[in-house]
Amino acid sequence: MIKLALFILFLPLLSFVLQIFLGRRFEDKKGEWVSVGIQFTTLILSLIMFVMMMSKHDPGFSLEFHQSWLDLGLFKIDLGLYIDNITVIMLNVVAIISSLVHLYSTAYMEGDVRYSRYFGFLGIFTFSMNGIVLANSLFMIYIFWELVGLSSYLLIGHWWEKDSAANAGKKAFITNRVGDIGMFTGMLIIATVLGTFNFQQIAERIHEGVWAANAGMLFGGIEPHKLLTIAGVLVFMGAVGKSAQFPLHVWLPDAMEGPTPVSALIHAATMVAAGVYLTVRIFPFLTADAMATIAFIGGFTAIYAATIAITQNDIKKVLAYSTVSQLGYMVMALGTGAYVAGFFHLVTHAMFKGALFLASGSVIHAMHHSLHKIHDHETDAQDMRNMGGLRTRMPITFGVFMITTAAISGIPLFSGFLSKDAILAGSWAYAANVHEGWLANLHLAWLLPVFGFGAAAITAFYMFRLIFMTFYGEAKRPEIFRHIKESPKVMTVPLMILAILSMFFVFTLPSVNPISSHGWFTELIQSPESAVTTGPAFELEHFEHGLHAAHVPAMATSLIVAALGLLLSVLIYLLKKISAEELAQKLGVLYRGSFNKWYMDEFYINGIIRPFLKGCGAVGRFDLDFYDHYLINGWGRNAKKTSRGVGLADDLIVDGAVNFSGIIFQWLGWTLKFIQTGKIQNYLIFVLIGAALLFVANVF
Amino acid sequence: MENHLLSIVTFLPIFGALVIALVPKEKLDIIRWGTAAITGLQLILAIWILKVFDFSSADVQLVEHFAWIPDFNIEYFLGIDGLSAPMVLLTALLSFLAVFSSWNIDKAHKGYFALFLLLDAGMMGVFVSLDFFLFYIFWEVMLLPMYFLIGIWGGPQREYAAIKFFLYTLFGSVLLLLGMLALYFISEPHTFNMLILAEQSAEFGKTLLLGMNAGKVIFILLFIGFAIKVPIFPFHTWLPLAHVEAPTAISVILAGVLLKMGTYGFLRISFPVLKDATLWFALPLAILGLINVIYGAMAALAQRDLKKMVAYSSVSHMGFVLLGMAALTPAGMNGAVFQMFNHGTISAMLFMLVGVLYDRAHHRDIEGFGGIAKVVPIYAGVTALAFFAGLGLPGFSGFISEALCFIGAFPVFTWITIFATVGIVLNAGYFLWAYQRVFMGELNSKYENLEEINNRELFALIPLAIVTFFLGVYPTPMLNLMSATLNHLVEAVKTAGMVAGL
Amino acid sequence: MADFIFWMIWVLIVATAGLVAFGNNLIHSVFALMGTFLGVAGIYIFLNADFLAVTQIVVYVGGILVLLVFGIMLTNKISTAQISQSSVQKGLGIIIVLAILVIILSAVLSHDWTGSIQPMNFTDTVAGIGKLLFTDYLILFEIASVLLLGALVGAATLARKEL
Amino acid sequence: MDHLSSYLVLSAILFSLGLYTVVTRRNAVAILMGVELILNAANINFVAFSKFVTHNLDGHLISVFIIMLAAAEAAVALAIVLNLYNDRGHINVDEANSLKQ
Repeated sequence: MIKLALFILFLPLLSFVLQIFLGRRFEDKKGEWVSVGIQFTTLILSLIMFVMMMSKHDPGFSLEFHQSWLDLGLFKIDLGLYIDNITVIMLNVVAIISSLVHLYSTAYMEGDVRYSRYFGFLGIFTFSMNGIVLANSLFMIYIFWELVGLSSYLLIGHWWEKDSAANAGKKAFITNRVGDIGMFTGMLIIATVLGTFNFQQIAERIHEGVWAANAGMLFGGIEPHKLLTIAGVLVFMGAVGKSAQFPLHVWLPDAMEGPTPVSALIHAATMVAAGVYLTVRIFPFLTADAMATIAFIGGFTAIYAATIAITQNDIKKVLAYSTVSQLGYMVMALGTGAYVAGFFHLVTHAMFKGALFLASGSVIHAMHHSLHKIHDHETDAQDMRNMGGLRTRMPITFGVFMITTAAISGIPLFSGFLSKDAILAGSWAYAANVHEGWLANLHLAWLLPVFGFGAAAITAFYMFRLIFMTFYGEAKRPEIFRHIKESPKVMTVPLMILAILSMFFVFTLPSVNPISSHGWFTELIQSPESAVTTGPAFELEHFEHGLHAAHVPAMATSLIVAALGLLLSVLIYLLKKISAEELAQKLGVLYRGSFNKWYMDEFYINGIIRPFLKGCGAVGRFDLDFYDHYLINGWGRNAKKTSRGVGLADDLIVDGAVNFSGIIFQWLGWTLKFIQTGKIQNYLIFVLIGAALLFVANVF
Repeated sequence: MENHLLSIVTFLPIFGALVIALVPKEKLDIIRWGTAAITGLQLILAIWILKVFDFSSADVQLVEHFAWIPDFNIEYFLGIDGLSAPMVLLTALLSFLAVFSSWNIDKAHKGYFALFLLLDAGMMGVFVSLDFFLFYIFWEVMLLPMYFLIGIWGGPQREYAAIKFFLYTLFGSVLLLLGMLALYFISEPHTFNMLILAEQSAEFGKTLLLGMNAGKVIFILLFIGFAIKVPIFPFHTWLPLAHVEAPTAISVILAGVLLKMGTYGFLRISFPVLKDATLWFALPLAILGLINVIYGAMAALAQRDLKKMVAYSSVSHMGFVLLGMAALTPAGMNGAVFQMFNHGTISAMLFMLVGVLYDRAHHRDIEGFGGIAKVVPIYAGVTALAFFAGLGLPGFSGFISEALCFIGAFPVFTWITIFATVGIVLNAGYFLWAYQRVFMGELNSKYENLEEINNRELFALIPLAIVTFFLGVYPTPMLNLMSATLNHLVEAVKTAGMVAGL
Repeated sequence: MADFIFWMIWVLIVATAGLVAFGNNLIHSVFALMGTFLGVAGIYIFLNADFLAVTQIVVYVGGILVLLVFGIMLTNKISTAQISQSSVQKGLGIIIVLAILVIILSAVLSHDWTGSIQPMNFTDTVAGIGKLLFTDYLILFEIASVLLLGALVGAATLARKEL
Repeated sequence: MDHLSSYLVLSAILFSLGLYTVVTRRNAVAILMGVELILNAANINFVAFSKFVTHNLDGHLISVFIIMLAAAEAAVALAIVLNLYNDRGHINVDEANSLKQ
């Protein structure tokens, strides 16, 4: 199994290397199929692992593989792979989406300026994503964490001729790095106290009490439990960045500047879920307070992003905010202790959100072709206000869109219903039964279900708004509509596969009860025990107990709110009973706030980045124009002034003395010049006189 | 032969400089290729040195030890250990590659290459000498060629830059000289031998000098001397100017090797010889490291001149080195020396790349380009690689050394390290921002016919890229090379601290 | 007898040297100089320096003196049988030279040479000189040969009509 | 003849006469002759001391070298004299005063 995992890890890297160094030469010779082939090979290998896992059917299955990497004698870092059921399922998710996206891209990206480069970047992304999934230690996760950041940067900026794309790539990378600082600091705390980065060892050592014994060495004897909370939250900061949680979510909508398949792969299905995956991995050593923080951030993000998605007109922006919102769900689930639900939603979301993005890509692709035909280069191909009535022209895309929208909105028979319901039930149970963590202590725990159900209603609303605006009604721009046609098979087949994977039974087999998530997935994935021994840990028993009680009311409520959202959407956008414009006018401030993303970008730019850059400018000027110019060169200038003074004194006194002696010797010279005859014999005489005088002087 | 490897590797360039000086000045090819051959030979010798070097030992090796001026107990004492071996390799590697960046020097070639070789010898000598007096001589030998190389072959403000560099470093040298003489006269018997001085470490903490603790006074003297070379804030202002005005190859040497001499000096002399004072000064050193990291990065963000930006990035990166070594932990110390090596290779790449662009466009204004990745894709790719290596991306060696510095420093200077991590973001900020403005966006029509990077330039860059990448994936060889010595050093300083009750 | 010969030679040397110094005719001076050289050779014999005596005669009389004669012949018109020579600063010269002579003589005579010093009678100096020449004085000998060569070349170069 | 001083006195006189010749003669060849006298005086001293004081042959050897030197000097000096004559038509040293500038 380890060997399989190594192949899965490194094959995509091979694809990257081939495409970067040889890709250009084979661009016209179907070179991209090498990458596609490699990707499907990893898919097959992943499926083999999946089958092996299913045949074992052991929830406690795990496997670890070490390799010493860095050894300083007194300090070492090991790298290695850790494989359990979560790993295998994640590997499959990555492999499925990645291979389908590869296939899809052969059509979508056809004729692109940097076609081979694109496939190379997809390769390195898949490699680093698999690295995150397989990592057995925080340090290794961090390495691949940065590498997915790199590939995300490269792919967002794929069309860097556009300033907006270049900006978005940079923004994504830097925003992620802000989160990474937190993660890195958290790692440092853990490594300092426990002396290891390895997940298993961390949990073990905390359990053994090493943490309680050693934590006092940091921050002047901090309370160990508090430090563990801090460490957990800091590591989670990495997830905040990568999974686009509030307040570091701003990069994800901008990242839609990248090609749409990339958005599907990286910014919807896999990479952004890496944050959630990280939280899954650190779950055993999160304290109650840390989990409360995580839950609150996730819940807030879920509803916050949903409110923004309502008013967006760009089809990809809607989906982007929906992604942020759904990621918030997952994070909230993990924070409330609904471990299985959180991870479940990660998997189901990957399928239907991947499909949604690819389907929107299909629409955009069709729009582009049509705009190209009518030589219109002004119109935005992604703006839903230019679409409408597409269902007749693009039936497959439309069908996929319907299925996946139903899934994301939480409509029974689709996977999203099951996972979302589990999350909502979890938040309900948390609010009702858990008494530890600051949310519970402040009596704010009920905020979480409120966020959750609110977001569920809004999700149903804006997703159907998207469908109605795009596929229903009459065509808003008939001249474009005329040339719209369904995308080719290589694009629609991946769509259909993902749509099938969004059905409920995929995850519940062998059971086929559409309203119960019980099945292979819940059997294989089980909540780990908390390793926290330093203070209040998460009360898993209370929670599990409450989960049963909350299940039915939560399901009922979620169905009701989803139906409400759907109904409102039908009324406004399908039947036009309520005018959207009037509603917007009435809501005024709220509408503008939502439309402008609650001004977060403006806040960052004007509140943080601009002042900071000004500060940098000031530092730069201070350094050269003030510090260097006045202080350092001041030394030089003062030295010059002093030397000028000294020079003056020199002229008058020292030089005067010198000149005086000069005068004397001039006179002497004038006097003595008569003895300089130029005749050698005269000189000889003088020498002899001198010698004689010396003799005489010596004797007397 | 093997016993004199270090002498050979040090004096080979001087011999080369003499030979170059005898070649008629019209024979340009002979001068260039001759220099390349000599530095290449030096590189081979440096690799050979690593081959005969015993990785597991913390002692100095390949020792050459003779009395030189016996009346003053001055010795000709060469030797390398795990601290200097990476530096010797770095010097040889960069000297060799920098020759290829010197190809388009446009005047007085003979003088240039002869001085270049002299500089090379000076640098090598600093890293291999174990007698403080000898060390000082090489330290000064390096200074003069540098002055002329900047002052004659530099950019428009070259004379100002050169004189500034010279005065700054000379000021440092004077303090260094004072510190050296103080050590000499306190030690009993009077000696310049660094190993013996290190053994007498405890004495310096007890003796009084000018009514103060001699160890601390000398440490401060040496600190300023070395800090100017590093450069540590507030002694850094010579650096941007000197870098900007120097010709490409000299910038490479300046950033790649010269900056390392400051930190090397700390680890070779200040730390082992003045152990008590080192512990006393560790915290200020870490704070200065933090200031370097943040201040350098902020200043880099503000620059419009690409080369200046890279220069300030050096200030920032050297801050990590200071932080790592101030911590006095195995991870921090190894990280610091590893970072010295990595910064050498990475900043060398950066300066070479800036030089390539400058040769074609004749300016370095970041705002003055735009979209040139379209016309020079290979150049853009190599630059992207170097920039990502510079901002500490995993997979490149810089990441490992920075991470080690942080890991090492965290238990000791927790808050300082936390603040220093902000440097990671800032580094990403200025590199990516600069990259975007130069390479991305609409193509600036002025540069439609920009020439792609040529094979000679690639030849100088690719070895560095390979080294950076290889050590990023598999750092063990380099870390093995130095860990024995550095762990020993950390142990020695810590033990001294315990004895002194600190 | 030996004493007598010695003193005869002594007087001969002083007399001929005086003629060289004070004579009015250059040709006479040259021939007087020959006398001086021969006298010195005689003195050498008294000092048991047989090799030197022979060398003195061969080199000085046979070589240098001939050169001097050539010098005179080449720089004066042959027809002028009497090549007169005048002197300058005679007064000052004689005073100074006498003073120096007095100084030297006072130094020589003030010291009692007879006391401790016994003369050594060499029997055959040629072998000794030859041995020394190729052992202790080898380098000097080599240098001398180079010097001679240099002088030879130099003289030839200088004597050419056009420099 | 068995007294060192008799040789030394002879040498002193010879030296003085040579010196006088060098100082007063106008003719370059005559000056050269004076130089020869001085050299001979020195030689006598060397050989005499060799016999009476040092009792070895070192003095003889020095004398040999001086004789050799004298020969070389005479050759070069005569070449110079010839040149001077070619240049000026006479060899009067007191008129050669290009040193006075």
